[in-house]
Amino acid sequence: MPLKKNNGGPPRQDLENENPDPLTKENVIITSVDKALNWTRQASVWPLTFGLACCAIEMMATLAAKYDFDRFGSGVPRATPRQADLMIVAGTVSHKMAPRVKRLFDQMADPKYVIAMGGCVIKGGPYAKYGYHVLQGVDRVIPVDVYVPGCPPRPEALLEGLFKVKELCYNEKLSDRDRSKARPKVFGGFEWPTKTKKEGQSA
Amino acid sequence: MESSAIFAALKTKFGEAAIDLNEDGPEAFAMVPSELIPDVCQHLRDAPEFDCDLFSCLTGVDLKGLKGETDDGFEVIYNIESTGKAHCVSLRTRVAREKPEIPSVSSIWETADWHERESFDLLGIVFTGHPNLVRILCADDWIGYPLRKDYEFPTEYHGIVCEFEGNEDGTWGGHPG
Amino acid sequence: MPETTTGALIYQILELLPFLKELPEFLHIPMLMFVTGLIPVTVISLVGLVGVYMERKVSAFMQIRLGPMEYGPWGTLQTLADGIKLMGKEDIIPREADKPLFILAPIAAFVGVFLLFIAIPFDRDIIVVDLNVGIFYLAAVASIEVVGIIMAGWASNNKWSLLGAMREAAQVVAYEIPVGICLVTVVIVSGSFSMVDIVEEQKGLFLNWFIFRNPVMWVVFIAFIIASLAELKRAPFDLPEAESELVSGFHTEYSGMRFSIFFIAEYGAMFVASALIAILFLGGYYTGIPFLDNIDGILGILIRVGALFGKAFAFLFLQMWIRWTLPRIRLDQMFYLCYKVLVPFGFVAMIITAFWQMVLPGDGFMSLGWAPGLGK
Amino acid sequence: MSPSRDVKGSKTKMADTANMNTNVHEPPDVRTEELLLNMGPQHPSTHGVLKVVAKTDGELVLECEPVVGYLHRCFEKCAESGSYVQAVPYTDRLDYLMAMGNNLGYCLAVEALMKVEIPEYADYIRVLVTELNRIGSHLIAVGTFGLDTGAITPFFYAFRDREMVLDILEEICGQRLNYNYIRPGGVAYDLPEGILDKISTFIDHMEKSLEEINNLLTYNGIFIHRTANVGVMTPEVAIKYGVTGPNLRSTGVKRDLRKLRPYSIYDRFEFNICTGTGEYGTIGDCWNRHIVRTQEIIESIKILRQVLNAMPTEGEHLAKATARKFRPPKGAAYTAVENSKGELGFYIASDGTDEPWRVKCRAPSFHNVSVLPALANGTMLADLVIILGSLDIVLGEIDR
Repeated sequence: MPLKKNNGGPPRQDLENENPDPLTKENVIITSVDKALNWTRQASVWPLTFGLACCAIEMMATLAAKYDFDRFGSGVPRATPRQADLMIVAGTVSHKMAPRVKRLFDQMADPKYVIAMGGCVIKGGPYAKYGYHVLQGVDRVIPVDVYVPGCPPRPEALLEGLFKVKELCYNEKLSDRDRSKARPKVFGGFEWPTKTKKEGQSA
Repeated sequence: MESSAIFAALKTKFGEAAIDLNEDGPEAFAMVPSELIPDVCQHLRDAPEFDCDLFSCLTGVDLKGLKGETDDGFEVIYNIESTGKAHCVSLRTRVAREKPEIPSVSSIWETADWHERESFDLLGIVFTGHPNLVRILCADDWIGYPLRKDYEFPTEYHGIVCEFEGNEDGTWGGHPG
Repeated sequence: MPETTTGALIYQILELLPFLKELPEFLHIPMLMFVTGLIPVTVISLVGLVGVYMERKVSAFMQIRLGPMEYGPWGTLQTLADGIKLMGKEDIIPREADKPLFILAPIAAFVGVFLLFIAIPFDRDIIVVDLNVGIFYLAAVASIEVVGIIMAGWASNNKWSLLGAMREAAQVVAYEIPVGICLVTVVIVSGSFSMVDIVEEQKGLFLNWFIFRNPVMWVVFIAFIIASLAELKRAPFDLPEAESELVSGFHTEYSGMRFSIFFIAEYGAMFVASALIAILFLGGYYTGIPFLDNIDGILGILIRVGALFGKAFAFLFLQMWIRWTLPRIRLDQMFYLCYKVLVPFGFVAMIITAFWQMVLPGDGFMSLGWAPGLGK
Repeated sequence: MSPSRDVKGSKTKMADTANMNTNVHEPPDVRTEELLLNMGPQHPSTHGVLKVVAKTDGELVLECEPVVGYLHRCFEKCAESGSYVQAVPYTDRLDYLMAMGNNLGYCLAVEALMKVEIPEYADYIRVLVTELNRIGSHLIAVGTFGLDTGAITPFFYAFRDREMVLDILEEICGQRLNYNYIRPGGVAYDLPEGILDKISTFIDHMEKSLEEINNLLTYNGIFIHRTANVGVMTPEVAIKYGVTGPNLRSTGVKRDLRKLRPYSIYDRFEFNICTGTGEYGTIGDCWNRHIVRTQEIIESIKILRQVLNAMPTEGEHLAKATARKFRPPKGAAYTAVENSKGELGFYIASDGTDEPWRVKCRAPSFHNVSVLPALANGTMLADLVIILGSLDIVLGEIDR
């Protein structure tokens, strides 16, 4: 069981001092319940089937026979964000796609985690400099928990990223269950693009 | 049919002056004035000796700043092929930068529809008579034509900073930390 | 053996839990309801847990994978972890959703399955209520789940959900007919609506099972398996939640606990259908070997309950095998199969069975003298 | 509005109904509405980030329109911002299932500008890796098409075999997906030792394994019912929309650039052009598109066998002219190769420097997806998914 403190994810704000509720302060019962609940949560991290580009093929390879995500309880890819715990942003996020990524993240039920898979998602990858239409890092739109570098990362690397997410789950406290507050601040602001006509319906 | 024979036939049909040939480079092509493009294309598709039914590719090229080029407009290249007769034709035309307008050939080949939208999207070449000339690849509210040589990269798009952040020492890449 | 017409299990519980009698009288009925209700709920939950684990393992072995391995020996705690995690997830009700219906829908789906369990005999005496209209009751109550699903699809205010719910409604309404025909055929053979009577009729050597009763019962048996797959919306009839077409169908907008209730209901219904196939055609809780069936006492009960569960899980495995092998069929093909294949074949089989019963009343092949002396 | 009906109505009511622009003869409670469905960009069966806007009447698709561009990664801008060799990795990411084919197409275009001679050994390596990659690409097409029909298990079988391809390619060039291996003038590295034996073991295995996949999926009754006679494409429609590759061949048109205008050393090998068999359904339907891909795997195996027999044991792997920085003469050329999805063309304009002036990619999937409305209008929603899957699109090269 990964018990050591996570250092793969971004720093998260400690809410213990801000929380006035004495019930959620740590005590013996709460921590034991915490441990049990966290164990179940880290044992069943369901990913969202959400592929963008090349990395998505490696994500499929990870789900497939040779690497088999299912061994670690993550072999239940959910097509709908409502039932998923983990969003693997696999592939280049373009500016046209960024609002959809954000919306999908918002539609997921807490507690939710994000893996940024591949160079493009982390910082634009090979398209950082001349890719005018490429979002330079998905962490400008949604908060990212674990970064998995590579172009694309090998399935083993993605599995390592999954273990980092499991560590995050395991080390969480009941007191910071509201992860929406505990998330790292996103760099860029975000608004929906204002559109004059209904999207997708060409004139 | 050899490309020289095709070009000879085109010359006799549309007049010596209208069509300029270039057969020296890696690819032989016929330079056609932009207003003649639909007629030439229609003829290439319908005439039984040409039978050019497959529209392979449409490329727009920004000529601004190209070495040895006085024109700063756009060049549009049509690569057309006949599946039955297995010959290829390459047509080129040029338009001015101030008024980049070419009659559309989307009514002749369905394929040209998306290709012309793409050239409009990335280079700002307007294909007159196109049924639905809107952006295809970039976001609908994208500003500028990215493949133009004088395109300025955006600094911000809907609140998201787009400027390229290299590392502090000017290199490019590395771990996000 | 008590006369099994009014719920033997309730009387047994009264015998087992004498303190119930000491309670004030007005509490007798509610406590009885509570205790007897606990049994189906436990069975459904257990079946759900085991079923999901089995599904993942079966699919893994069919797909040259290992499946869950890390949590518990051979991943056996995996579904438990999934279940508890789902309880802890955020409960989302979309703003535009029809809130009361959205909340009620999973409950309606679960209740539909819960009510089915009441009429399933696990042994001669282990049945919550042996209704004298048992089959009739099952056929009626089986349709409650679809109400929950239509509610879910409508309330979600999502186009995929709505399409899924409409598909489900059309599918269940269509396949009620072949299911009904199959049930009627069984009733013709058994001469009783009561579930216990149907099983008791098949007592003895396995040649007594209804599937061997006449030459066309095979047709009815296969038609019932196909129709039950469609009623359960299992592949290749998983149109209401066709993942590649409708995202997740009717439960697209459901998260956390509500979604898991749908899930458990689905697996519960799968178990009921499997058990029903065993009860209607394959001797129910009888093993088909007379000296095993005649054992009394706890051992006998264990053998009989084990036989039913064994048969049911064999059909559960069959359902999974089919699911992980076959592609999905299209809506019109589904109707074609129902109205143009299952219904006519079922009707013909029913008529032949009726004539067979008239000409050769009794024990089917047994009465032809194939195995003299081995009857019940 | 007939006046006889208005007699009973009050004056205000009359005014209201007069303003209303409705048909009074239609009973108000049987009016049905069309449903506008946005399939994608996140949807399990759009093979990436395609969006299909479908106007449906219940389950019936009245109209649909693919909306592309969600993965626009500015390949053309990136390619013209670096040197010729620096653009090779960007071509990998066009059709990321067939990166070797993209490398090859781009390098052939550069070589056409350069007029450079390729060492024979390098040519053999190129055909070897490209055909291996074609097998991998078709396996994904077959597997994901199975997923679209709802059959999940064949996908895992296809991926098992594809992993073997990836292992071989990884050993050759060090990457699993985006190889950056074929360079203008040859290939980047020599083959590792013992790889030819591994390839020959793999193709023996693949022949048997393909039979398994065929038994499981291709000749499955339900699969045939789902795909045969669905989305029938005539040769005229295909050519009108610029559809090439297996999709065009399934309609019976024998057009394979490897035979039509042999590039590299494809003219030395014997192989058949697979066309739709019409064994089930009609020629040009989804089932025939599928069977063409499975047969092309066999043809690729045939080519690989011949390469392994005829291949020189060693030689130069990179032409001297392109081993260092090079400047093609001024000019432009359009070259096309037969990729796993269809005709992959590169138009490259050179200004005489070491950086290309303009690179345009004619992506096969860009054309293949544009035919979707012509095939799917008037079918059922479930068929729309099937047709889209049978076209085998890759968004990386549609959006570039």
